[in-house]
Amino acid sequence: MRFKNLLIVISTIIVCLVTIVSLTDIPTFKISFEEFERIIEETNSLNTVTAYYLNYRLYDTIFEIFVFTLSIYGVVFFLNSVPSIEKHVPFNDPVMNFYSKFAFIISIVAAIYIALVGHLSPGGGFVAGIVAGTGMMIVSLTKNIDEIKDQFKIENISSYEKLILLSVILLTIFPVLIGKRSFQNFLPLGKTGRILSAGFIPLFDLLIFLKVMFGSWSITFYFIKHRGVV
Amino acid sequence: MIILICSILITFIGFIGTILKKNLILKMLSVGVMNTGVITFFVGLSYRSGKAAPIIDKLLKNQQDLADPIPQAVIITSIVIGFAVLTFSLVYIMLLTSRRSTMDVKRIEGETDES
Amino acid sequence: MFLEISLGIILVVLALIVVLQNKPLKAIILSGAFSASAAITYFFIGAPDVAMAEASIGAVFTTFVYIVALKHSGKLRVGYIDQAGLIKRGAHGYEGVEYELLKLFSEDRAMSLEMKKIDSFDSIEKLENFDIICGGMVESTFSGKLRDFMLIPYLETNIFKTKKGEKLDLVRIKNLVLSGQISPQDIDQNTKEFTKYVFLISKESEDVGKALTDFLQNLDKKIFNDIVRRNLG
Amino acid sequence: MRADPSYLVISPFLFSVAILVFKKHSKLLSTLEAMLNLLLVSILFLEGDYDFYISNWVSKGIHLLVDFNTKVILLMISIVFLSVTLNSLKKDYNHHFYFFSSVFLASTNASMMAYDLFNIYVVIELASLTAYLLIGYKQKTIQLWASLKYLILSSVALNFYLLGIGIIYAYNRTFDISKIEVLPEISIVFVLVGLLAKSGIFFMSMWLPLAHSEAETEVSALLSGIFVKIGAFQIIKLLSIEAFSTARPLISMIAIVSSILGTVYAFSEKSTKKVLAYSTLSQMGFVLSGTSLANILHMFNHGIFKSLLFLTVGDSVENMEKKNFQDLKDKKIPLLRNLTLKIALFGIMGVPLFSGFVSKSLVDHEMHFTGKIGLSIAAVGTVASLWRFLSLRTQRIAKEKIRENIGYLILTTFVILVGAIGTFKMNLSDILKSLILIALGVLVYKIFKLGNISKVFEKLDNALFIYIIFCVLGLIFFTVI
Repeated sequence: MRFKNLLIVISTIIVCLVTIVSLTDIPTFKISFEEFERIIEETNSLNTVTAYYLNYRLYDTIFEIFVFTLSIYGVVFFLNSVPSIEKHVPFNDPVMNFYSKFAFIISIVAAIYIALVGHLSPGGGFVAGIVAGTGMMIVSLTKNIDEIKDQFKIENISSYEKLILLSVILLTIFPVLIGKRSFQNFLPLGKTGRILSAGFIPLFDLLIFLKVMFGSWSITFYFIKHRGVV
Repeated sequence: MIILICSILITFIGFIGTILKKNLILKMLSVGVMNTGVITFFVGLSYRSGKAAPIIDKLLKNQQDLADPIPQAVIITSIVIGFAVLTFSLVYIMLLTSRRSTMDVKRIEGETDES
Repeated sequence: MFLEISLGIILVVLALIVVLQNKPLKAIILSGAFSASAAITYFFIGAPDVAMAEASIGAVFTTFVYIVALKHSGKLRVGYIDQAGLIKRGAHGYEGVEYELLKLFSEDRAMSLEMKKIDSFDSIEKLENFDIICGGMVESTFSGKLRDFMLIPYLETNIFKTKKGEKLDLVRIKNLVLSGQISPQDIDQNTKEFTKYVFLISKESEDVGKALTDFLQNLDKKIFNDIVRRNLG
Repeated sequence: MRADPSYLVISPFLFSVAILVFKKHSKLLSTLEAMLNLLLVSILFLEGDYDFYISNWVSKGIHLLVDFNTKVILLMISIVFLSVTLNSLKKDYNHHFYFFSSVFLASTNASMMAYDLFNIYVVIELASLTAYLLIGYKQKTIQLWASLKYLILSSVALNFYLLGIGIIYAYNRTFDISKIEVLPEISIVFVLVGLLAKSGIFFMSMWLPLAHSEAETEVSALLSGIFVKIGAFQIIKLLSIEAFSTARPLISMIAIVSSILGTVYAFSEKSTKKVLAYSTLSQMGFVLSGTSLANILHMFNHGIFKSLLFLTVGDSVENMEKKNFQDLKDKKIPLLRNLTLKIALFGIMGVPLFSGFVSKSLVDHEMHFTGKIGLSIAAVGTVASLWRFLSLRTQRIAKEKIRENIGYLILTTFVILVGAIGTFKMNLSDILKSLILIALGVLVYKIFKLGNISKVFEKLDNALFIYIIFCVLGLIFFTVI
């Protein structure tokens, strides 16, 4: 047993060292500013990371959305077979109640902002969704399970999610109908630097934001329902 | 370059943890460490092209030394995927531990193989 | 350059600490800290997008999900024999030295206790149903007899003989005297025998046993003495 | 301008949403989806190859490639998926199953077309996620464990893969496979760890026996027929390009060892479905022993007959308490099912006139001398380990419904069709050789008995340990060459 562990550690260290040594001759690529200018010309997205994420490599992002959807679906599917806990004791403190609501509102506002300016500054739909999810998480620490269910309309979430998923797929093939290629940015690019520019990038950011927000809400809800608050 | 070396170290520290840990939660945490190492590697790659964030300021005409956006764009995808898979795996771990009343891999493996 | 080196070293050290950590709860919190520092690193090396994603997911949401998953992650199945002072269900829930020790242990390991009362040691139908059996088990009665259990001593005690020839340990005698079932004169003061109270750990839960031994060794003497004093006087 | 074949991905995605919306009609929708997929793939055959970038971003976009190899595998996927779906109609699967399986179809279709290293990672992750869900579908404890074990192994392997493609990116500044020029050895090793863990090779995919044998019948068929092909096809795709060609002998070596060890384990195994699972390990060795069209053909054939085997055997074992072979032998199985089972067995054993014979002989032609010997041993082992299935007895049922057996029949058609067409083009020496190998196999089956072999490689920690051992061995291999 000792011997095996030793062997594991030694062989890992060997591979690690070889990797580090082989990294020493990595060439450095300098990217000229013209290349960035071309990206802006093609996508009108000042954040070039978003330009890759939602324009050039949108195909990958669609799969990513499905990975996220499927994982949430799996969480709900498997947790439903676990009996929900009988007694759910929220933190009942008036100060915390107030501030959690406050935090929730702030998180939603921040999330919408982050989602909408994803093509201009760091951020984007995914981060925004998780921020909104965190807000809901804080609120749900202070509430009963039924209250959470009513307030966040958990039973409707799955239908919203289907709608979002459907619109994401349809958006990717819609360009075919108007004579362009699938996954192509078919909306007008607009004026650089505006929120309503860069074609469908803000639209996708918004859809991903909603998707992730609902997803993280349902994760939080089902985890708390079947496992209790921390 | 230093970031790249550190990221490789983190990746393999995580890998050793994944093998040697017996507790399922600790195992998943080690996988997470490994994943963070890989993410750091990609970020380090993009840092080699330049030191500024690849977000263009429309007022500045000729920005130099911008980081490479491609590794950053793809690794965001991988962060999301890692999170999704992790959440899902925790549900499995919860179900397994409630049925086998242990988190020890060896014990779960032994009992499951016998039955 | 200096910034890179310091950030990189912090990350590597934190990764090592997370991986070397053996307690799940601590490891989760440390891994949250690791993610947060990774996010800070990304922010400083020109990747604010990745930093935001890592901070919101790795540092906040993942930690929450882990902690909820960890809660009651494992059950510790305890079979106990009522024994006031050591373990007993009182008006306000369980009390006693053994119970408090087990509770501390289970909190440390993020497990929940599943208590089940048994009448006597011989009446256990299936030994596999329990991880731990407790309630004034004495080392000398069991040593050498049991193959399926391992014994973990935690407290020293004495055994006295009664006039009827029964061998009883200190706590039992105290309980019997207090309830008036035997009088102090019945006890033979001379036949004193040193032994220890033990937890019986089923062989199948060997890992629990190891963890418990570990836990008892590392337990603060002050806390332990306090528990004993409160319950046994 | 022709339309992109990305509709092969979009249409299952659309159907998956439709299944979620119209839960009651999920069986109908899934059947429609499978048929439409078959139709779309057949249309692909009428046209030329596709080599394009998603929405024409040539330098920055994602490269997809549909050549003849891809079309063959896509056809296999659509056939297997259709028959598995048809077979599932008689059982009580609900909409969850069909949702998972249609996302699975989309991701497998995408993975075959992908020609971009990062895109391969994403689609493999999606396919794996559906695989975890499908393996744990009935929520039995052992299924959950099989699935979780696979999840951990696969996450670690894919992290290695990501590291590998990161290094490749560092040297080439692209993820596009067709533009790769410089390849450091370490990146090849890391990429191969990730892909071999998905491709059902002995030592690297030790999650496979437990997952395949404990999953539901249809799921086993999907996993063995389609899922293990994802990784294998990416490996063949990569090895075909010039930069990766140094790794060919390494993969070929591992593949031959896998094909032999798989049969040894299958021969000693008592549990019915595990025999088939180990046999998959060995057959994937045949598939990965080279990179020619013969290997692609064997991949096609293996997908067809292995899913047929899993369907027929799985349906027979499904309601039994003990899943050992002896218990199955005491039971009688319906005529049509037994007949198709036997045809599938002839296929996998390489009997002339059946499909396995054609591809096995063609693979054999491509091999060098030691490879020929190794694959012959594996072929003998295949016959020896599976011969016992031929002894299953038939139960006569007055009227067997074709509708219930349609899944088997579709697959059987392809086993016979490929076999019959191919056999007439083979030499007499091939036929003789395969007959000799079969005779030897029967002899081995009659003479030798093997006790249980230790399953030490299947333990989670050991399976993880093998990854790093493979890395070290791979590095040694590259320094020696």
